[in-house]
Amino acid sequence: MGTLSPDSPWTIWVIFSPLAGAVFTFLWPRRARLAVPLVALGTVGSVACLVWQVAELGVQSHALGGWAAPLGINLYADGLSAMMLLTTALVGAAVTFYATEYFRRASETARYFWPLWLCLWTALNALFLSWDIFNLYVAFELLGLAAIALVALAGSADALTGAMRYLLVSLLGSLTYLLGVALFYSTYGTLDIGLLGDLTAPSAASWAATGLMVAGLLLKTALFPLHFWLPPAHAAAPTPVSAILSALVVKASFYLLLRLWLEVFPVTAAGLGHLLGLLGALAIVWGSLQALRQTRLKLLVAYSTVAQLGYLFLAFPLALSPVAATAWSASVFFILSHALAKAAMFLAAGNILRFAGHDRIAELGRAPYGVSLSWAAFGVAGISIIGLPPSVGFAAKWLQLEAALAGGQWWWTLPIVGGGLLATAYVFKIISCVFSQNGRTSGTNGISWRMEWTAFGLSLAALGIGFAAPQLLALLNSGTPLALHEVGSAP
Amino acid sequence: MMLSQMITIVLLLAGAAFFLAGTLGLLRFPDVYTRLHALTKADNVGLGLVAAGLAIQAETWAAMGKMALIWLLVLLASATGAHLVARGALRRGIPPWTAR
Amino acid sequence: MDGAVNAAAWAFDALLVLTLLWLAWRVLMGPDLFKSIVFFIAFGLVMALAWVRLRAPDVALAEAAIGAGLTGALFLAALSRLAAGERIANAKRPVENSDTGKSTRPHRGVRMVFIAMSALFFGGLAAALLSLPAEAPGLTIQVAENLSTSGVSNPVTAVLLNFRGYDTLLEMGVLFLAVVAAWSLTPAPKEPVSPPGIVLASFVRVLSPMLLLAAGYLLWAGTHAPGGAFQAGSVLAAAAVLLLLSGKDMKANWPEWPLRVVLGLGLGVFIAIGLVMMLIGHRFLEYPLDYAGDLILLIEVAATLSIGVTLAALFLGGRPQRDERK
Amino acid sequence: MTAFYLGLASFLLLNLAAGMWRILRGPSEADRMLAAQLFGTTAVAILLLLAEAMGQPALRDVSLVFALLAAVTVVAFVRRAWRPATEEHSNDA
Amino acid sequence: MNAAMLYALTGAGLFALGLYALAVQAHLLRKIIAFNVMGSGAFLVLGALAHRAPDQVADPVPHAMVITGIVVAVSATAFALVLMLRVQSETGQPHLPEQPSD
Repeated sequence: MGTLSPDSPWTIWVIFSPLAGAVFTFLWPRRARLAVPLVALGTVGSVACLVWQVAELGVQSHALGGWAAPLGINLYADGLSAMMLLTTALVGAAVTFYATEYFRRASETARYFWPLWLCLWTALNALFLSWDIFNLYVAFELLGLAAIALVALAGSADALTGAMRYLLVSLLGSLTYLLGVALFYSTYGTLDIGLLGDLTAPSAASWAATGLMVAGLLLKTALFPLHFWLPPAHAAAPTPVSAILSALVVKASFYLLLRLWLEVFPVTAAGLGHLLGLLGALAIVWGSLQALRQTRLKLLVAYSTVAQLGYLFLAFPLALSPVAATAWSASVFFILSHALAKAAMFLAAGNILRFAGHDRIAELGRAPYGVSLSWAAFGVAGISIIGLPPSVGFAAKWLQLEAALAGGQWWWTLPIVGGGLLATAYVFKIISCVFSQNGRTSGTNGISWRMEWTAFGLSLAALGIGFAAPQLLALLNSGTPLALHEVGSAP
Repeated sequence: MMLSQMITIVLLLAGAAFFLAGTLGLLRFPDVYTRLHALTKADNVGLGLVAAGLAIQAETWAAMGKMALIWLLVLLASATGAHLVARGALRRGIPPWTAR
Repeated sequence: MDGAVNAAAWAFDALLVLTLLWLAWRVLMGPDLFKSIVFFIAFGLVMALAWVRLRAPDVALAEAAIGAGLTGALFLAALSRLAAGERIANAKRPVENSDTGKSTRPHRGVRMVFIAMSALFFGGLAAALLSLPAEAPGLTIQVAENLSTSGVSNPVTAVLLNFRGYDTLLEMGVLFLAVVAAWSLTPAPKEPVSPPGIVLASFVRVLSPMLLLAAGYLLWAGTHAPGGAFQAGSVLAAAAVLLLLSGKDMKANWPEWPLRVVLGLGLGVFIAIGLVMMLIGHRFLEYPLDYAGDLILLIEVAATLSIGVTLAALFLGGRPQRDERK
Repeated sequence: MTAFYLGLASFLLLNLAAGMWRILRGPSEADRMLAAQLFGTTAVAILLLLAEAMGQPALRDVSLVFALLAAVTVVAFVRRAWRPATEEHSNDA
Repeated sequence: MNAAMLYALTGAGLFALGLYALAVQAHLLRKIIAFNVMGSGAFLVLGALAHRAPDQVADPVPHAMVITGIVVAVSATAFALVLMLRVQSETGQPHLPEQPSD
């Protein structure tokens, strides 16, 4: 598990630079234009230092308040958290750069966008580092409220109804999760994930707690039957918020499910794993078909999120085979690739929407020339969503196919490959608009080069990081007990 | 059974009787204004008696003082509440009950 | 004599539980919305009694101040703004009759399914709860051992502000976020300003200082007896709510920038103290032994002010008007 | 003595339950709000009894908070949630 | 079946009642009230199980968790009420519109 070097300060700076930034931008809104780049740089810098420390020295931890595990709260940064922090930092920095431009004219909303977004960034970093299940509940609530407030920032009727539906789902998920925390604490007398991992044994109470927690987390990750709230909320939100929601916020609850599945839940039953895999496969098919049916661009991209989330859940049944490590690494790679590609797609779609004034796919053909770079970004991001080499998406799908075949569960290859084909269908449905020559250029010129280059940069990153796959794999395995969870070996 | 405990029991029982009267009044009386009487007067006297009964058992003078303060605050709150509700009801045209 | 005490205790608990469940049923299923809210206020009161029976005076204080007092006032204010909104909506399209919160229920079959599902949920949860051992120490021993070095003698305050101080910091973040979110959504709705009348005005003038005194007392008592920042903050908020309700225009005589500073104060002081601890070589939020009590008190004072103003701003329901002109 | 205190507290809780019937049936909203105020006073009495019965003097602070906040909901009702006369009777018909 | 378990079962009952009301009621204010009742139920479960500690002193850690939970619940409720009023001002009715397409 790597050396446990105590009390790295970087874990603190990663959480408290965005939080301090949020308080600052709320107190002095007019000086936000200067403060936000500084805060973003500070956060990305501390994330980089922390990731470097985890890669070199192994797991980093920080006993908050100086109290040891059962009484106090620990922060714990291992390979998995480092990967998630890295993804959040990359997408977060890009979206911050984009948002400074996007909100240039709408100063009223910008005044409240910055504190809310920096609070959301804090909640994400706190969630990825916390090692205490009740602390995760509070970070979860902070994350949910910040995301909902950002969706409601758009102010339109369907943004507000989408935000309200998202709030009801988020509160229900958090309360169910809290009930699971209550049961685990009452059974084992501790809230620390590490200690719980050693103590949990299959019993009525721990099964009920597992069920409650899984149900709460599935609701917030919008897995197939419970995905109804995601498309309206993600599509109606302002563009940078849609990118943040689809790329990062939905992944946070999946990360929590993965962390608890690896560390805390008593011997994971094959049945539950296969159920999650089945729901994941259904999500891929249903999400892609719905995406094909959509008439509006942002809704199509939102349904594509529902589909791509299905891939993450395929890892649960695949991990019940001797090649568990490959399956888990595949889903973490998926998180990275989908985060980068989906953020690029939403930013590109936002540019097109702002330029053409509407996002009805049928009439998009007339406005390809004004925002050609955004169309290119959409296409390149599509490559990563479909999973063509050399993108990270391809690396993830390759690992998943490898895990499926090596683990003897060949049937899981069907949704993987099928999903890729369906993704090709709905990506080309959009790209085809560019080649239909029935258009004269129309639309305002509200697009600055910054907004277009951010989208294009992110899509290139989704493509380019595929080359860094081995280093990322090494980072992921430093300290994360991925390999430990073969079938039958007690955690 | 010490004398003080006897007094406490008597006071508490009297307090309970007033609370009972208050609740009966609240259920039986015909309109808002009469129920206000029952509620505000009976319950506050009931609370006063209960507080007095418990004050005898209180270990320090400070505890006694605190109970008296609590009783005064409740008096203040329910008197204001009663006035506001009555005035509001009158202004909203709820007719006071008159024996036919 | 012991048997009688147990019997009386059991009778009181059983009665309290029945009242609680019956109140919850009336709150959730009652046809009229106003009746539900009044039942909800009663539900909060009985819930505080339940916390008292569970030997949790701190939680009873929080439930009494926040659950019964503030949440009830929030719902009543929301109901009046809802009715006002409905009148505007009706004016625009006086077509179908506006329901005043009549609970529109899906038809019978769907309700049966939901009843079965929640009954199943309750059954599973009850089975899990009953399987738990009757006696479980939890973390009582660890807290008792370390209480002496925590700087306060009330175990709950020690856990809240020292052992699990990071939880409380994130929770202050949630409160701060709620205000920022509420301000980002809408300007404060204009309330029908009517003169409070002599009785209410004098009542508020007499009660407000007492509320402030009580908040200070709860804050100070928090170190050695039930009380603390949250309970004191909510009593402070009750004072502010009373002032708002009695027609005092808080917004006018309260300049906008200091209001923002006080809103961010609790969180800012907490983070600052945590980081200062790191600068002097300790871990984050690790108070030096002999200053622990004073630092906790400093955090609690800032937190009380911040929570009081935050809950009052949330009762206001939006960003203050003066904020508009910026 | 503790049994006596707890018995009395149970009796007051019954009073509380009886008050709820007024909330259910109360013709006008004012009646309902009255019952809520009844709850406040009775709850303070119950708390004082429990403080004595459970030997926890700290419970008196809880009843102090109850006493202070009993007024908040009633004032909120009178100043905000009391709808003008015309509508009131219609919804209680 | 001691007092702690009685209150824990009541908490579970409140949670189930709230869940049912949340599913059945359409009015948004009723849903927010249902969330408050569910929250109180979950906290009651947590607090009641803390009462099982020996020799008449309850475990302070769940009490701290419940106080944190109550404050989080009141801030979520306040935000939900403001959002509900905004939904009503935009769509004219305090209900969520029927979901057009799944």
